[in-house]
Amino acid sequence: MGLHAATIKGDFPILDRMIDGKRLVFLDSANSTQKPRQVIEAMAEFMRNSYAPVNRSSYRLAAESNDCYERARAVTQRFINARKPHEVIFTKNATEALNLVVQSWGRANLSSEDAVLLTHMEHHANIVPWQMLQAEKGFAIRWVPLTTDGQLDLTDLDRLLVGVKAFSFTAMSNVLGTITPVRRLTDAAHAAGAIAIVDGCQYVPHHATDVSAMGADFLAFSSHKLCGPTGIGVLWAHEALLDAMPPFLGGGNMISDVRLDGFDTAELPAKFEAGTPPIIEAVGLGAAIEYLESIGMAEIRQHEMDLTVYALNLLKDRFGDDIHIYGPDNIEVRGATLSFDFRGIHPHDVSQVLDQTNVCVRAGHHCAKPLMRILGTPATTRASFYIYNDESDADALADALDSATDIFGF
Amino acid sequence: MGLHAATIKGDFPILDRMIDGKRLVFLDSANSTQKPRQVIEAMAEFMRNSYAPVNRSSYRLAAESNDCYERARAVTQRFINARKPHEVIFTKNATEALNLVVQSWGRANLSSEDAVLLTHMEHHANIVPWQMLQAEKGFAIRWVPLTTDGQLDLTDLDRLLVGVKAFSFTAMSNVLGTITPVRRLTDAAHAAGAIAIVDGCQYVPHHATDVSAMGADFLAFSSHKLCGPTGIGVLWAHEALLDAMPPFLGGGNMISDVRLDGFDTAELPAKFEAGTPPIIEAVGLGAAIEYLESIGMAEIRQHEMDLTVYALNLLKDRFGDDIHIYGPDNIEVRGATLSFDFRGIHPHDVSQVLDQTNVCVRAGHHCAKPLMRILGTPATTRASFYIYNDESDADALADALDSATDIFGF
Amino acid sequence: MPGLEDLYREIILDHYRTPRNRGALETPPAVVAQGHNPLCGDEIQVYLLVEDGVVRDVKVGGQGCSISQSSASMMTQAVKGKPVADAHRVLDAFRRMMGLDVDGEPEDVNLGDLEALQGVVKFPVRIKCATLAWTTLAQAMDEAGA
Amino acid sequence: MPGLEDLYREIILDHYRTPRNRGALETPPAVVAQGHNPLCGDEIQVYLLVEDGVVRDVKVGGQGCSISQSSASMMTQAVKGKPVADAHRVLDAFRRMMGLDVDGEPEDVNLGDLEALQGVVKFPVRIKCATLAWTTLAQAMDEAGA
Ligand SMILES: Cc1ncc(COP(=O)(O)O)c(C=O)c1O
Ligand SMILES: Cc1ncc(COP(=O)(O)O)c(C=O)c1O
Repeated sequence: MGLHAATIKGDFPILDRMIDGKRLVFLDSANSTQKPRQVIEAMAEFMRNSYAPVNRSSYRLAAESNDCYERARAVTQRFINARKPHEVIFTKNATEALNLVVQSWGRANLSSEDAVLLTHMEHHANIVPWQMLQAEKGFAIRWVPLTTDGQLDLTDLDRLLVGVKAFSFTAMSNVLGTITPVRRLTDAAHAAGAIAIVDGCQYVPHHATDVSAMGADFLAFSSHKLCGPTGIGVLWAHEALLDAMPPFLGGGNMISDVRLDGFDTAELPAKFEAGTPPIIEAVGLGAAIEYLESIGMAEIRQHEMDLTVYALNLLKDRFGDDIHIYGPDNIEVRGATLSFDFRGIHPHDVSQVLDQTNVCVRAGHHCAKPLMRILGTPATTRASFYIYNDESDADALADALDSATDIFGF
Repeated sequence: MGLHAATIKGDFPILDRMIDGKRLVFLDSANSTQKPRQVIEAMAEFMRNSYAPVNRSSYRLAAESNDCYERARAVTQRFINARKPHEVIFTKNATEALNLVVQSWGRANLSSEDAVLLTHMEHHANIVPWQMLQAEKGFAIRWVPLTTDGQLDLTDLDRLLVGVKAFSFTAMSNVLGTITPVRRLTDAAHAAGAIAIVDGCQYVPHHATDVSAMGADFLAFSSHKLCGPTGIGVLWAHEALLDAMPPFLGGGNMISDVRLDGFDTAELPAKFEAGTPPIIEAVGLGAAIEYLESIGMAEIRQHEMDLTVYALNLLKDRFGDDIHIYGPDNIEVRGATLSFDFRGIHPHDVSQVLDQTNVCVRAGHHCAKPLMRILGTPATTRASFYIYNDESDADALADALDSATDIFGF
Repeated sequence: MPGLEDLYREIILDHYRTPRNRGALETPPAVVAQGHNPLCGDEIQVYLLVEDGVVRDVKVGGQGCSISQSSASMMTQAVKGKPVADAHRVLDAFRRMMGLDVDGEPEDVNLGDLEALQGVVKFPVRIKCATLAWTTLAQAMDEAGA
Repeated sequence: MPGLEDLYREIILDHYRTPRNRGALETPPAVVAQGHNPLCGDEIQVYLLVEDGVVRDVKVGGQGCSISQSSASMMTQAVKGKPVADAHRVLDAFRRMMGLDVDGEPEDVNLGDLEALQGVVKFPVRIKCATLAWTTLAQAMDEAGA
C-alpha cells in the first residue's frame, strides 16, 4: 500500500488508548473521524499564540488571526479546486450548508409549479430541509430509485428531471458506500435546466475533489469527517450563484449597512457568514486538509480501495451467506463503508458484542431512514475505514463477529 | 480586589506573547475573549482521548464522548440556573441563536398586524434577523430610544409595548457598556402580553446569570466571549416554548422519523440541533464556564467594577474634555466596556497608534450602526476589560493615548 | 467494565428467541401506540385492550434488538390480565429499576423475569432499548384513558 | 515591524487636516456614488461631473480616518480636469500600488503625492481605508458611463 498506515496511526493519539486493556479499533469514520496531533496542536497553538476576533478589529494580533482564518479558506479553496476563495463559505456543519442552499436559493427560486429531485440514498440532511421548504412552498419532490446492488437506477433519469429546478444528491452513500456518477448527474441536471447540488460529506474526505470537473453548482461537506474539528462545515458555490442569492442568517459581518428601516448585505464570503465565525475551527480544518494533502488524496483513495477489497474478501470467505453486505461489489464505485446484516442478529446486538473488543461500529439507520425502508430493514451494522485503519482492523472486525455467533447463533 | 489578577493572567498563554518586544494589552474582550490553558487543554485532551460522534453510535467510546457533550449542557444549565438541561440548545454562535428564535418562533407567531419591539442599542444580530422576517411578514418594528447618558429611555415603554408580541433587547450594550434593567423590561413585556428575548452576549460573561430571576423567555449568548472556543453559542428557552416551536434547521439528529413524504421532529434538545453538533467546542465551553465559576461570577463583576472606576477616573483626570466616554457614569448600570471619542481623532487612527504598544482596542461601528447614527458618529474607539486585565492595562491605554496626541494633536 | 453476561442473561435471550404476545389487536376496541428509538431506528407498536379497568389483552408488533424485544415480551406478561392500577405500578417500578426519574414514592413490586433486565443499567446506551416498549405502553394507556 | 512614520507621512496628515475638494455637486448633472468601509463604518460620497470625456469636477463628502480622507483628497487632485482615460490610468496605477489585482498591463503613471500612500501596504488592515475613495470613484465613473 502506498501510504504508511503505521506512521499514520501514530499521528492519532486516541488510537494509543486502551479500553479494558485492549486497543481501539475505530471503524466509525463515516460518522466522524478521529483527529491527528497536527490538528489538535494547530488549534491549541493558535489559541495560545494568535487568537483574536476576525473581520472587525484592526490591531496586528487581529490581523494575524484574520490571516489564519482566511488562510484556511484559501487552503480549502485549493483542496476542492475552486476558482475564488470567497466561493468557500464556512458554516457550522454540512447540514447547515445544505439548509443554507434550501432556505436561501430554494426559497427564492422554488414555487408550487416546480420540482426538486433527490435520490433514495440521501442522508436526512439532504431530505428534511427540502421537506421543510416544501411544506411552505408546495413544490414536488421526486426520487431517483436504486438498483438491487445499491447504485442509482438512472434508467428514467431524464424523465424524472423534466420540470426539475434542483437535483441534489450525494456523491457517496454513507450507508451503501456507493459512489455516484457525479459528472453524469450534474450534466443531466444542467441539460434539463436544473442546478446540481452535491452532498460531498462522504466523498471529499476520501477522493481528490475538483468542483469544476464535477460540474457542481453547490458542494457541501463537513470538517469533522476529514480529520478536522467539529463546529465547521463548508459550502462551496459559484460566485454568481452566491451573489444572486438572498442572505441566510442575519447579523454582524453579513451586512454592509444597517439602518432602522433595513440593511444592505456585505460582499462574499461575509454575506453568508453571520456573527463570529468558527475561527479556531477553521484553523483546525486548514490543518486537517494540509494533513490529508501531505498523505495525498490519490494515495488515500488507493489505500481505502485495497482495504475494502481485503475486508470484503475476508468477511465473505469467513462468513459466506451468514453475512449480507449492502452496496455494490465493484470497488470502482464503492468506498470503504461496509453496511451489513450478520446472521439476522440485530445491529444493536452486533455492535454491543463488537464493542467488547473495542471494535467501534455504528448500528442504526445512519440518518437515512427512507433508504432503510427501501432496504427492508430498520437498521444495519456499518463498519467504515479511513486512513488510520489497516488490515489488522479488518481482522479484528471479523474476529469480533465470531463472538457474536457464540452468543446469538441460534 | 477579590480575584488574583496575576494568577489569572498566568492562565492565558497568549498574554505571555511579546510583539516587537512589548507585552500584549488585550482590551478587546467585548469582541472576543482570550482562552485560558484550562480550556485549550480540555479541548486537546478530549480530542486525544475521548472524541467520538455523539447521539448516534453505541460503543463505549461514543457513550463517553456523549457524556462529555451532555455534561457541557448540564454545566451550562447550572451556570444560568435553567430548570432542565434540554432547555439549553447549542448553536454555532449567539447570532444563530437569535436567528433561530426569529425564524422558528417568529415565523410561526408574527403576522402583518403585529409589532416587535427592539432598542436603539441593539447589536446587528438582534436587528437584521427581525428585518429579514419583516420583509416576508410585514410586521412593525419599534424602538426603545435612549437617554442622553446612553441608558434606555423607558418613559414611553408601556405605550411602545401595545400590540407587541416580542420584545427583544440586550442585557448590556456592547458599545455603551450600559446594563439594562432586564427584570423591569421582561415584566413590562409580559404585562403587555409579549415574550421577552434577552441578548445576553455581553452580560452572561460578566455577571451571575439566573434566567428565572431575569424573567426571560429566551436568552442567547456566545461561548467565545466567555473564554470558551468559537463555533458554539447557546440558546436557552422555556421547555414549553421550545416544544411549541417548529424546527429551524433540518437534517440528522433533529428527527424521530423521516419518510419520503415527510418527517417527525425529535424531542428537545435534539429538535434544534440538526447535524453533527459542536462536540469539541461544547467540551471547551464547559471548561470555560467551570473556569469562570472557579473564580466566581460575583468576584468577576466586582473586579470589573473596580477596574472600570479606575479606568474612568484615570482617563478623565488625564485627558479632561479631550476624551468623551459614552454611556452612563454610574458603575451600577455599566460594565467594563468603554467607548470613547478622543480629541476628534478618527478611531481607526487611534487604534493604529495604540497598536504600536500592543494596546488592542476595537475601532468601528461595533456591529451597531443604528446606534452609531444616533450617537452622531460613524465609529468609536472601544476598550473593553475582562478578568485578565488589571490597572496596568488601563495605565497602558492612557499612556498610548498620549502618543496619539503627539501625532494627531492639531 | 461489566461483561456481556450481565446483559445477555439466558432468560432475556429466551424471550428474544420466543417472544410472547407478538402480533396486533383490532383497533378499536383496542388502542395502539407507536414508539421509536431514534438511535437505532427501531420501531415498535403496542396494542392495548382495556376493559373495566383491567388490561384484557396486549400485543407487540415491530422490530428491535434483543434487549428491546425481550423487554417488550416480558412487559406483556407482566401487565396482561392485571388491573390498570397494577400495570401502572409495574411500569413505575420498571422505570425506577432502569434509573429513570419517576414521581411518587417507590413501592415494593415483584418484577419477576423483568429483574433480569437489571444488568442493562450498566450499559447506559441500551437503557433506551429496554424502556422502549414501556414508554410506548404508557402512551397506549394514556390513549385508552387508563 | 514598520513604524508609524511609514504610515503617517507629513503629506498625508496635511491632506487630512486640509482636505481638498470637500463638498457636494448638484445631481444631475453630476453623479454620486456611496462607499462603505464595513470594518470601521466609514462612509464616503464621491460626486463626479464628467463632460465631453473629461472629469470636469469631483467632490468628496462623508467621514473617515486620516488614511481614507487623505487618499480621497489626493484622489480628487489626481483626476480633476483629466480626460476620463487618464483618470482610469491613475485609478489602475493606484490600485496596483495598493497590491490589488488589476486587469491589463501596468503602465508608467506618475502618482505624485499619492506615492506617500505606498507605506499603507505595510499595514494590510488599512489598505481598505486607502482604497475606499477609489473604489467609490470607480463606481461613480461607471454610473457616469465614463
Ligand atoms: C452523506 C451525508 N450527508 C450529510 C451529512 C451531515 O453532516 P453533518 O452532520 O456534519 O452536518 C452526513 C454525515 O452525517 C452524511 O454522511
Ligand atoms: C450584544 C451582542 N449581541 C450579539 C452578538 C453576536 O455574537 P456572535 O458574533 O458570537 O454571534 C454580539 C457580539 O458580537 C454582541 O456583543
